[in-house]
Order: sequence, then structure tokens, then C-alpha cells
Amino acid sequence: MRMRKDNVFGLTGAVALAAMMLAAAPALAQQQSPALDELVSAGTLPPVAERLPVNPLVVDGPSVGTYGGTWRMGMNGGGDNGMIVKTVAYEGLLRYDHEWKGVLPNLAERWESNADATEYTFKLRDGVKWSDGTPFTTEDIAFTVEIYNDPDYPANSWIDNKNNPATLTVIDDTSFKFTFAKPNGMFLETLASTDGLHITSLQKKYCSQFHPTYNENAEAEAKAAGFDSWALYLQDRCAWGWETIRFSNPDLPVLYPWVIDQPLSANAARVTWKRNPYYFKTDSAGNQLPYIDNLDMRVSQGGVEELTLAALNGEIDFQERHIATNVNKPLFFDGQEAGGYHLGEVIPSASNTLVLQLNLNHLDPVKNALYNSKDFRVGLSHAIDRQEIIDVVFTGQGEPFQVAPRPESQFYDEELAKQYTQFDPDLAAQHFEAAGLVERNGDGIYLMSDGNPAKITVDVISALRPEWIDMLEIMQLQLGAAGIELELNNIDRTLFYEKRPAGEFDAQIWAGDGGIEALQEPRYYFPFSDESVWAYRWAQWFNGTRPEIAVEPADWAKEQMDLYNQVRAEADPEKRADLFRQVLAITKEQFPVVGVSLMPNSYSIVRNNLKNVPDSMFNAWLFPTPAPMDPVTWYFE
Amino acid sequence: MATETMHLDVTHPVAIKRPARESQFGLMWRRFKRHKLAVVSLWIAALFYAVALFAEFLAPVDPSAYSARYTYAPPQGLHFVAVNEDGGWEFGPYVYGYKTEIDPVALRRTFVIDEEVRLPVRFFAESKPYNLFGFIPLTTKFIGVENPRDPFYILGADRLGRDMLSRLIHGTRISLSIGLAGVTLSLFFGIVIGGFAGYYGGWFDSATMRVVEFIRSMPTIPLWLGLAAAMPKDWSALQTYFAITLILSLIGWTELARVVRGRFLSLRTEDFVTAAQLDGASDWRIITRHMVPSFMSHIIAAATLAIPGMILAETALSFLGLGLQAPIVSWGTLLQDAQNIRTLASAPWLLAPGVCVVVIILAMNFFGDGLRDAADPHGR
Amino acid sequence: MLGFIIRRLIAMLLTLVAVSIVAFAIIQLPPGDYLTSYIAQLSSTGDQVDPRVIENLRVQYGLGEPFYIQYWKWITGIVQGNFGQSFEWKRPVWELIWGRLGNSIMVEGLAVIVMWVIAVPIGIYVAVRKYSLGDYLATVAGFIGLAVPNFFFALILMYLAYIWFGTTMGGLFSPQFETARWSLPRIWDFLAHAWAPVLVLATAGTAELIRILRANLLDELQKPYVTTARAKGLPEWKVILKYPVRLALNPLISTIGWLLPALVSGSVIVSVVMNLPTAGPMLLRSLTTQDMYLAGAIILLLSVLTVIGTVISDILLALIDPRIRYGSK
Amino acid sequence: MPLIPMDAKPILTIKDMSIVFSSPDEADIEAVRQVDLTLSPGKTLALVGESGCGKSVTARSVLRLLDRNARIQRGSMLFAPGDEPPTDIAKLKADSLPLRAIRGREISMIFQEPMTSLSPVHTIGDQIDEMLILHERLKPKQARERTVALFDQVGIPGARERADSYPFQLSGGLRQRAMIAMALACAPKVLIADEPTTALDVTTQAQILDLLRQLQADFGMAMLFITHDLGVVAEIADEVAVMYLGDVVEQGSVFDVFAAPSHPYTQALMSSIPKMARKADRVRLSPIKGTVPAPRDRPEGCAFTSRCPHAFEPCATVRPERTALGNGHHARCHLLTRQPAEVVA
Repeated sequence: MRMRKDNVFGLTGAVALAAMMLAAAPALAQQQSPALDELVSAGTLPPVAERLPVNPLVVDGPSVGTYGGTWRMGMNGGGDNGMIVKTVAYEGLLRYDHEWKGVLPNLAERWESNADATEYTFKLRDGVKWSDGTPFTTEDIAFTVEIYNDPDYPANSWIDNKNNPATLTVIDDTSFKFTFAKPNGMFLETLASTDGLHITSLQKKYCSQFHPTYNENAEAEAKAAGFDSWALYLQDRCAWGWETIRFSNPDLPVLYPWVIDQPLSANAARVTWKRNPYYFKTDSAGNQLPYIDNLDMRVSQGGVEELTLAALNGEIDFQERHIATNVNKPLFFDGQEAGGYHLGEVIPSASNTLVLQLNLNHLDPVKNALYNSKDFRVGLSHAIDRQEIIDVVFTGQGEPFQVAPRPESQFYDEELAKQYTQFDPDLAAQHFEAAGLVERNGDGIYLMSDGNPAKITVDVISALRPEWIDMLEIMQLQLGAAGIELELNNIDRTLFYEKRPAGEFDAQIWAGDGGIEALQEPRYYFPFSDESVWAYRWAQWFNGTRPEIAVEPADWAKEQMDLYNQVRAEADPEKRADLFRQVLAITKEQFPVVGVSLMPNSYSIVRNNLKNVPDSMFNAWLFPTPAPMDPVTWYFE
Repeated sequence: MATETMHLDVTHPVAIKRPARESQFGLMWRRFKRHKLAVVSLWIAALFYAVALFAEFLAPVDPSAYSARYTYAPPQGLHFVAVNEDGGWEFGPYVYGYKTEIDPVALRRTFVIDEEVRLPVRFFAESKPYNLFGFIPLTTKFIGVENPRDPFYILGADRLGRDMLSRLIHGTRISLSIGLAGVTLSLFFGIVIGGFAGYYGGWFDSATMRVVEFIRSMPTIPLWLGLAAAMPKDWSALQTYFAITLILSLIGWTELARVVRGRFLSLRTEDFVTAAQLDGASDWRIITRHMVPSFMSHIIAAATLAIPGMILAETALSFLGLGLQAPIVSWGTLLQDAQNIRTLASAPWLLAPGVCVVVIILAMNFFGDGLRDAADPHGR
Repeated sequence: MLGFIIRRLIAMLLTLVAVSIVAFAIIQLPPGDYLTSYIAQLSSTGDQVDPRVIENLRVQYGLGEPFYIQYWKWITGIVQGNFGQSFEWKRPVWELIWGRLGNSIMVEGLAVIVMWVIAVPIGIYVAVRKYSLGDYLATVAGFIGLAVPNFFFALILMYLAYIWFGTTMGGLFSPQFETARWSLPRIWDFLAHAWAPVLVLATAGTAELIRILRANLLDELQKPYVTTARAKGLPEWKVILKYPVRLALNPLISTIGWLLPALVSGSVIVSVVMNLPTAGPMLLRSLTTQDMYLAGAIILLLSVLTVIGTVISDILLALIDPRIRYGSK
Repeated sequence: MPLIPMDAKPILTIKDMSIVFSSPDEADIEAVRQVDLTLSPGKTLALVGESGCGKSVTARSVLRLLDRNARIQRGSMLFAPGDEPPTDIAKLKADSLPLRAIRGREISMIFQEPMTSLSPVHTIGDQIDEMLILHERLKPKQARERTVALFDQVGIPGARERADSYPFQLSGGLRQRAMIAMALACAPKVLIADEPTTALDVTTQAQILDLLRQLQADFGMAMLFITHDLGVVAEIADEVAVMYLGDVVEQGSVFDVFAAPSHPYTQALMSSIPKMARKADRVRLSPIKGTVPAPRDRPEGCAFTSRCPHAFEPCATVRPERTALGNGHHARCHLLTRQPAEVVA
């Protein structure tokens, strides 16, 4: 493959390009990849004009590309659906712009909403087709909403959110309306994010055949196919949004730029994709996107070392996921010339490398009182020598930082980000005293009001981020010197989650999500979701999800919740931002969680012959890099 | 005529046997000493165990003491002879200093050993107070730099600037004690179960042997994986440590049980056992006083040969992330840290635990082999 | 002979039943079930899971029933050829694992062959030339092979291949042969990829085999029948190959049985490091996600393979050793 | 040159042979020192002695079957079949073609324990056929015919079926018969029997001795018969050589030696044989006092010194000469050459 490509572009590339330009120039006729020419001339595929929508979405890279090539990357283990979401599956109704500031049309051509953000009307692009050639219409949207609301279909999303259910009204083939019970001011951002992918993930024509409502033989057919029930068969054939097994079914029609060639399976050594001839985007010269014909994802069996070597060896064209670790950077830096790649910049969305979340809803009254004392948390913060951790663990990358919006965010507040970050043991001691810690035991550890030493057991999943253990080991020594004992409890992910509702954990560690998408992910700024581990029971009160353990929050938190409900109801972005700044002001005043340092920038591996790749990009789950950076416009030179 | 034959052989009175134990061990030791390699291996193994025992004293610094300035610092080595400015010789241990630069783009520190700077090293250097074995307060370490602020990384530093030598020494304690504890447990199960099976025979023997065969036919790693995954996840590091030991010995006892059973089976019919039985000695007494001593040497050899397997198993389990985990320092966890390409490419000294594993396993194998040969020059 | 085989097969069946119970018990041991880890996974991406949905899934998957009922359902299914569904992949387990198991068997089988091919001549040589330089060299090399942890060896091999040859080792096939049918070029491609893992897997076992063969052969070489053979006037090589080697190989054949479990274990780690699509990494993942029918099937089948290996080696042993065949001591 | 006047020309003459065992960390041990033996066709020489006296080592050295750590330090073993010039077996290389041509074909050997001396995993027939194929270049079928005939000759019933049996399927007596058949397969000129009857019960023992005698008459081979059983010696041997700790202390015709044992060790041996007598007349057997010393503790002089009732001053330090006592009867004892000044009890 590579050999042939080199030849093509080495010798005949210029000719081919010239020919293409000539052909494109006179009529601006739509062009397709030469890979499809044969199929079209054989009549198995309609001409490109018939495949494209009436009004294709025009996306331009910095330069007009040439067709062909295979984008090679690597997945870590068979369950790495995230890799696919971030490269192939990001096709929702809307999409983010490159700066992650606003939303752009995607499958929906235009939209409007009412003033109190409860009604959203969308107009789909006319003539968009699924990868099997079937038109994409409101019927598919309606079917998806119906299936998602079926309890036998285990998908969860905003579509069937109990707190704020959405009602669909179909207007015509391409127009529909969502009506929410409560205001949903951030619905457009949701649709542009990864969560927006749910609504465009199922085709009625294909998926309805597995549901007994549409096919009375569904149960029998499921049994014949070796499944115990129609529900399992449906889940297998038409998995939700981005579930792993969704990419195991090559028959499932999709709207993605590439369609499955070799599917993801438990046995796959690689997952490959070929271009979707019905993809709905073109460049302004009328060339149907994507430029790159094929994707090739090698599947490593649970170790990233093989991927690292492959990248060093120039066998990876673009990748950030898995391999771009702190530790590997010097290696990749040195290997640039030999591997024929360069390093791109990746700005993480997370604000903080490590968030120490004390359990403010602790069931033990003594600890509950201590952890709820702001002085105690401030004292902890002052007892941490952040610069030392940055130097040791991150080779000087990053700066002392609290859990706060990143400098790139519109909500950046230097005071919020920097308060209590100076290392000052004396100040820490003063605050501890103010929090009621005076007596110390023989080891120099403060005694709590019940006479027990002030020991915080910190739950951490080292498998997720190895540097957490490194940082915590340093913090353990630093806090130990300040009179607080830190015990590391390195546990499994399942248990990590199971401990939360029980309410007896002391503290848990996670990264500082919501550094850029603060508005959508305010888990550390107020008790927002189950991920607000520091106030898990308050969050239950806010969401009403587990009333049996919900606890009425402190007044300041209730005020924040109130404000955030106003944010949700507000359709005007400016007003929303103002309201959210009030939430953050209370966060600054209350200082609920302790951060360590600003998450340093990461990097990506970009092959030198891969063009149109932006130098810098954000990275988040909701902003699934690099998909929002339009890899459909990338091409090989 | 033939009926009159008299065999000459039986006329010699048999020398009175000295107590079986002593003579056997004396003989064994003499034969053992003939295996030069085994003797050397014994010394190496003894050295390792001594290191494990006196870890706190021998490790120059605390294994968790980090230093931002010396992340991935290469080994300084330890030097004894120096040429001073006048061209004269100077003796006395010292290490070289480092010249460091930070490369913010490549995100690393580069170190050059600075041969201009000689940092004197002292044996029995003064240190911060610590407790040997957890209860003997000491303020002296075996070795240390004269000025505690100077870098001292004989074997280099890891990604946090922690002293590899100290970590290795403390890791030795965990890894070797797991091997020893695991074998002790296996030995206990093996002798009791294998002994009863071999002594009583019959259905108990066949049942035991079926169980042993069955356990041995289970692939060990899946078994370990399953058991390790089944361990309560909220156990502390120490509990995990004991659980791992137990898991290792749960499988390890089978081999020893087989050896013990085989010995028992053949000993059961020996005259001295019959004699003891006729004397009315209890089974327990016969087993513990007569039979076990008579093949103790074999057991010791078999047990010695089982230790390397345990050590390897610990490293393998820890490597897969199912055994011990940081912050516990064992060879396995150290190797888990080192198992990336970066280490191989730019910090190969982090593979030192791997070298230790190889050396101790070689030593234990040679030692065990020598013991086995000595215990039974012809058999296996 | 037939009686022997039948007795052995009955014993095998009993062992298999026991193996299946243990395999099922192991996958049941960890607290929680697939759904708890599934919920944990969903929660970490910020999703909230409707308890109603979880309840439905629990019923669909047959979780939450007592152990013996789950086991009974599982084992009766297996007897009928149904290994159950993988929770994670929503596919019949058998469909997922047969390819993986095939790869495992190929790699491990190849390792067994390599081990024998290397170990037998060396073992004979070192026993015959006891305490020679070659003996010491082979012993030391063997012990080093035994002492270097598999994963360590694999990692170093991969890195050296990259440094020296600029190739990334890993996988069992080149992309173009990944899904191709078996053909001569594909076999060649497989061998070109498999040599490294096979080498890594075979080192420890080879060392072990050499040791066993050496010890056995040393025993046999002292037996009087060797002297008898020499006294017949046979050339030395024939004396050794026909008599003591033949007898020393017997116990070695019985080691196939327990070499297999060791190989299976070793291949899990080697596969993870060298990225081999064998059953090992799949087992590892299914254990962590608590995809219990998948994990159970893999553990069961690997154990079954081992048990069958043991039985085969027993029968083989009986075939070549008349003492066992005719029930003599 | 025959030392004992014989009717026939000797076929194997062992002269002044010493065999030394070396071990890496101990001093060399001379297990057999300066042995002279002569074998003649149709005659049987019995080599008698206690375990470890070197009789087996001597026997094995004839076929050069000693372990790698043993070497023939001095002396010669002249093998002279027919009129060809004699071959010195002591000079042949251990695995050389000339030696292999002698082994099994010219000189063959029967071992003590037929169970372990036969391979347990090959049929008996196969193990005998092999020799015929090797030395006589027979086809496998022909070889089997010969084997069956040999089995008949050595009195194995159902010879054809037995040839397909494994050793463990036969009784001890049959196994030894098979062993004998194997040794005689190529009609050797010398047969070395290394305690062939020791492992057998008394009746079988007698049958085997009869068989050997019968076969010797049929084949006319010379026989070197190793035993520790004086009764067996009297029954089968023409000549006898008594060994003690590596030395042949006395040798001569069975008649001479039994009638007039000249070495104190031989005398002691003789007196340890029970005599047929009525119960009241029986005397206590007098066992030899003391134990055989380890080879490394053997004195410079006569090996028997430590147990000899007549030991005197030169015994411990000076090795007694081989003294001719007439009619080929020799002994090594100082008593034969000098008179003790004072008997050291």
C-alpha cells in the first residue's frame, strides 16, 4: 500500500493533481476519490452528484487535498471505542468549531430555539444519505427517540433523561422539534459534543427489523442467530451512540466519513475503514470528502509499548491517544527525524493534574466536620509544595493551580486559579489550628476532635494515570511533615465507584475535568453530578437520582444550584456566562476541592506527509480530538 | 553342593549408624562443597537475603525520597582511586557529581557525569535517625555521601529522582520474603498433605494425587488472575502482600507434595520404619522423628528450587498489575515501572531489578541443584 | 491397552467436571458482576444509568441467580455447544474465542516443538559429556533462560529488533495476511512473525527440558543394560540413542502434560507485551471487565486443553513404554 | 607364555594389569593392581572375592566397559584367537572399530542382574537380533530365526513367542537364559560371566550353572566366571583366582587352591564354608575378623594386613611378591618367603 502510494505521488502525483484541477475548474463539478471511479462506471454506485445532498456541507482545510492513502493509528485493546469516536464517529446534528467556542451546522442545516430554551427546532440537510444510500430523514430521528426510551434498550442519554425528558415533534421529512419539560439552555452544546451523537446513530430501516414492534418474527430471528432474546440481538446489531460493539457490525448503516471494512471484534488485530461514498461533506472546490481513502487502526493487546515502537518507526500517521505520555515525550522528540513525523500541540481540557476531593458528606461526624472546615482545606493546600511536584513529576511543565477554568477559557479567574497555592507550612499550621487541629501525636500527626490521628485515606486508580501515585507519594511526605497523614489506597475502578454512595470514603482522586468546558462540566465547582465525589450526597439532592441517600446541601451549595438552574434556563450565552460566573464566585469563596497544578499540554504524533493538520488542538471527551478538527480535510502528500 | 554355599558379603558386621540426621547432613555438606558453582551460589543467595534483612541499614536513603533535580539521573558508580591535580594518587571512595540541563521542549533533563567534581563517600555515614527492623533506632547507614545534600545515585535514579539502589534494596526484602514465605507455606501444605498421602496410601493417597494432578493441570496464570481479581479490592498493601503469598503457595504445594509423597512411599517399606512401627511408635512420631529427617535434605533441595518460581511469579503478577502495586516496592513493581520503551531507550539502569531477578534465580537454581545432587548423588 | 485408555478417559471426564466447577467459581469470585463494572465505566464518561435499564440487563444476562443455577445453566449450555454470550461483545462466546484459541494453540504448539528440537540433542549431549565445558555452557545458558522473566525478554527483544532492524515486532500476521485464508505465503508470514514469541516462550521450557533430560539420561546411563549394549559391540552413538535415550525420553513425554499449563500461562504475558491475538489478552480483559462467560470459557478451554494434553501424553507414554502398557511396575 | 602348563594355547592373557580410578577431588585409587590371569579355550577361570575387591572391574576391563573415570594404567590384555597375531585389548580405543569387533562377537559377557541388564522397553528378541545383524550381517528375519534357535538351545520354552516378550514378562531364570543366549549369539571365544547366578534362587542357580557347563562343552569357549560363592567355584571352575582389595592374592587350579590354600585370606575363606556334619559335630563357623577397609585406607603392603591373623612386621609396608608354589599355583604372602620373627596377633 505504502509503496504504491509513494510511487503514485512521487512520479505521477503532479500529473494527477493537474488533471484533477483541470477537471474541477470549468464546471465546479463535484469530484470523487479515484477509488470510487470503478464502482461508479460499473454501475454499482450512483454518480457522485446523486450521492451528495442538495446542499453539501462545505468544509475547507488550509489547502485543497489529493485523494488516497491510509491513515494509520493504534487502538489499545479491543474495547477502545474512544479511538473511533475521536476519529470516525463524530457526526451529530451539530459540531464544534475548531476553537471550541461555538457550534456549527453539521447534519442539521439550521436551527432555532424559543426564549426560555425549552423548544428547539431543527432542519436537516436535504438529501443526506446513510452509507447504504438510504436517505437520512426525521423518521430515523423519531425511531431513535423511540428506541432510546425503550427500557429493553440499555442506552442512556439526554434523549431519555428522567430529569428533563425531551419530547419529539416531527414536522416534515427534514424538520423536527424537541420540547423539554425544563429549560435546557445548553442543548446546542450537548448536541455538538460527543453526547450529541446518540440522536444520529440509528437508521430506522435497518434497526427496526430487530424490534418486535416492527417485525413480528424478531424474537425468532434473534434465537436463530444465536441470541437469547430480541433485545440482545438488537443491542448487538444496533448498539447505541458509540458503544464498542457498534463498530463490530459492518452492516450497520452510518453517516460517518468512513465505513467499517474489517470490523472491531474481540479478535481483531486491526480495524480498518474505507471511505463512505455517501458522505455529505465537500471542500469548496466540490471534492467529496474525506480525502483519505482508508483508516487502519492496529489493535494492541493491552500494552502500548508496541504502539510506541510503531509510532517511533513511522508507522503511525496521526495519534495523540495512548502514546503521548509525559514519559515518552523525550523518546518521541528524539525520534522525529528517523520516524518522519513531528510533534503537534494538544491542549487538554482538564484544568488540573490532580484533584483531591475530600468527602464533605462523610458519614463519620468528626471527619465530616473537619472536611467541611474551609480552614482545613486551605491548610492542606498551603502544606503542598506544588512547584516541587511540578518539577519532579512533570519536569517543570505546568504551574501551581487550583481547580479552576483554564487560562484558555472565558471563565478564567486568576484569583480562583491561584488562591492558596503558595507553599507555606506556617500558614498551613495557622489554618489547621483554626480548623481545630492543635494536639499532635508522637509522629507529629494532628489529632482530630475524637482523639484519632488526622489520617486521610485517598482512593486512587493508578491504572488510569500512573503519575497520580507519584504525585501522591510526594504529597504524602509533604503533608506528613505538616501533620496530616495521607494513606494511599490504590484500587480498582469498579470499587472506586461502588464506594461513592456508601459515603465512608475519606477522599478520592481524579483529574480536573471542566477546565475549558466549565459550563457543561461544573462537577468541581458545585455539587453537579455523581462525579462531584466531594459532595456526592448533595449532588443526589440536586439531581433527585438517589433520594434514599440524598442530603440537603449547605446553603452556599443550594445557592449555586439555584444559579445553575438559571444557567440551564437561559438561552442567551452572555447572560448564561454571567450567571455561571456567580456560581464560580461562590466556588472561590468556599474552596471545596484542592488542586495541584495546571494540566500541562500534551502532544500528538503527526507524520510529515500528512497535511492540513492544525498545529494545536484541544482535547476532551466532549470535544473528541481530532474529529472536530475536520480530519476529513487532511490528506497525504 | 549348592545348598552349602555361604555368601561372603553378609558376614561383615554393620557399623552402628550414627543418628541419621547428623550423618546425612554432614555427608550432604561434604558432597555439596564439591560443587563450586553451588557454593558460590549459596554465598550469593545468602548475600541477597542479608541485604533483604538489613535493608534499612544498607539502603543509602529512604526508597521514597524523591528529588526533582535528579529525575532519570544516570548511575554515578562508586570509585575508589583518583588522580589528584599533582598527578598523585588518592584513595577513598567517592562519586562524581552531575552537570544537568533541562530541555523544556523535549521535556527532559540531560545529565553529564562531571568528573571535575568528586563527592567523597563514607562508609558508616551518619544519617537521619531510623529504625532497623522497625525497632532498633540507628543513625548510621552503611554508606553515604559526606555532605547529605550532594547527589548520591550509585545505580542511578528513577523518574522521580528516587535512588534506584535504595529502592532495589527494599524491593529485595519484599520479593525475597514472598519467595521464602510462599515456599514455607507450600512446604507446610506439601509435607502435611503429601506426607499423609504417602504414609497412609490407599484412597487418601489416590484422592490427594488426583487433586494434585488436577491443580497442576490448571494453567497457573489464569488461576492467579482469577484469584487475584477476586481479592477484595479495598485490602491494604500488606494484606495484598500476604494474599499474593498465599495464592502462590496454593499452587506451589502440589510439587512439594508429590516429592514428599514419593519419598514416603519408598520409605514406608524401609526396615527402620517397620522397626519403629513394631516398637509401637505412633504414626505422628514415626513421621516426624523417623521419616521426615531421613529425607529432609531432599525436601530442602526441592524447596530451594521452588523459590525462584515464586519470585518469578510475583514479578509476573505485579507486572500484569494484579500483584503488588505501588507504593509497595518490590522487584515486580519496580519492573512494572521500567516496562516501557522509554526506559529501555534512555534509562536502562531501571532494569536493574531484572538483573537481580536473573541473578538470584540463577543462584537459587544452582544452589538447589547442588543441594539436590548432594542429597542424592544418583537420584534426582 | 484399550482398558487403560478407557480408564484414563473416564478419569479425564471427572477432571473436566472439576475443572469446569473451579473455572466457574473463579469467575464468580470477584465482588460485583459485569453490570457493576459496566456502570462504573459509563459513569466515568459522565453518563447516568437508569436503574430500570440495569434491572433489565440483569434479567437478560441471567445475573443475580444462585451460583449452582448459574453454573448448571452454563455447563448444560456448554455440553450443547453453547458457551453463552459475552457481555461486552454481545456475541456468542464461541464465536469470539475460537480464533484466539487457534492462535494460542499454534503459538504454544510451535513452542513445544521448538523446545523439543532444541532440548533433546542438547540434553543428550550434556548428559553424555557430563561436566564438560559444553555441559557447563548449556547449563548456564539454560538457567539464564529459566531466570529471565518472559515479559522482560519479550520487551528487550522488541526493542532490539527496533534498534537493530528498524522493525516493529508484534502481532502474528502482516496486514495483508490478517484475514486471508491459509496458504503457503500466509504460513510463511505467520512463521516470520511467530518466531520471536515462540522463542521467548520456549526459552524457559527448553532449559527445563534439558535439565530433566540430562538428569534422566544420567540415571539411565548408569543402568546395567547400557553396559550390556556396549558389550554387544554396538557403536557408542547407537548404544546411547537406542537404549538410555529412549528410556530417558519416556518421563519427558509425560512432561508434555504439565508443560502446557506453563506455556499457556507464559503466553498470556508474552501476548500482552508482544501484542499477539491469542487467548491470553482476551482473558485478561474479560477478567477485568468481569465478562464472566467469556472468561469462564477461556479458562475452561485452556484447562481442557491441558487435561487433554496430559491424557495424550499418558497414552503416548503407554504406547512407547511396554511396562506401562502391560501394567508392570 | 602360559604361566600354568596347559593343554591348549591360552586365548586371553592378562599381564601385570593395574586399573586406576580417579575422581576430581580425591587421590587416585588403584582398584586393581598388577593382576595376571590366563584364559584357555574350554576352561573356566573363577575370579573369587568379596564385593568391591576388584573382580568385576577386572572382568569389565576385558571388554573395556569401565566408566570414564577408570583407566588401565599398566599391563596388557593379549587376545589371541586362532593363529592371528594377538591383539592387546588394553591398547585399543574405547569406542574403536577393532574393539567393537571383539565385543559381543569374540568376547561376550553375562551380567548379574538380568532384569536391569536388559532394556525394559525393547523385546528380548530385538535385543538379540541386533547382535546378529551387527556382527553376522544377517537380515532381521534370519536373525530372528537364529535367536529362536538360540532360545531353544538355552532351554527357553515357547522360544518363538518369548522372543517377542519384554524382559519383565519373564521369570528370573528365563531372563538369565535369554541373557546367556544373547552372550552366545555369535559363538564367542571367551565368555565372561559376572556373577550370573547371584540374583537367582538356589534351584535356578543350579540349572543355570548346568546350562553354562553344557554350553561350554558345546561351544568350547573359555569362560571367566566372577563369583563370591566358593561353592559355585568348586562346581564350575577349572582354575580359581582369589582377589582381595584389588590384589590377586592366590591363584591356581581349583584342586590345588582348595586343597592347600596358601594365603591367609584364602584359608579364612575356606574355613568360613560350612561342612556337612551331624548337628552335634558342627563347629562354629569362624568369620573373618574385622571389615574390609576402604580402598583409600589400603596399606602400602599386603592389603589383607589389617585382618590377617598372621600379620607381621613387613606386611603393612612391603608388598608381597607373587610367589610360585608349583603347578601354576601362586600366592602373594610374606609368609611364603620369610619367616616372621614374631607373629603380630
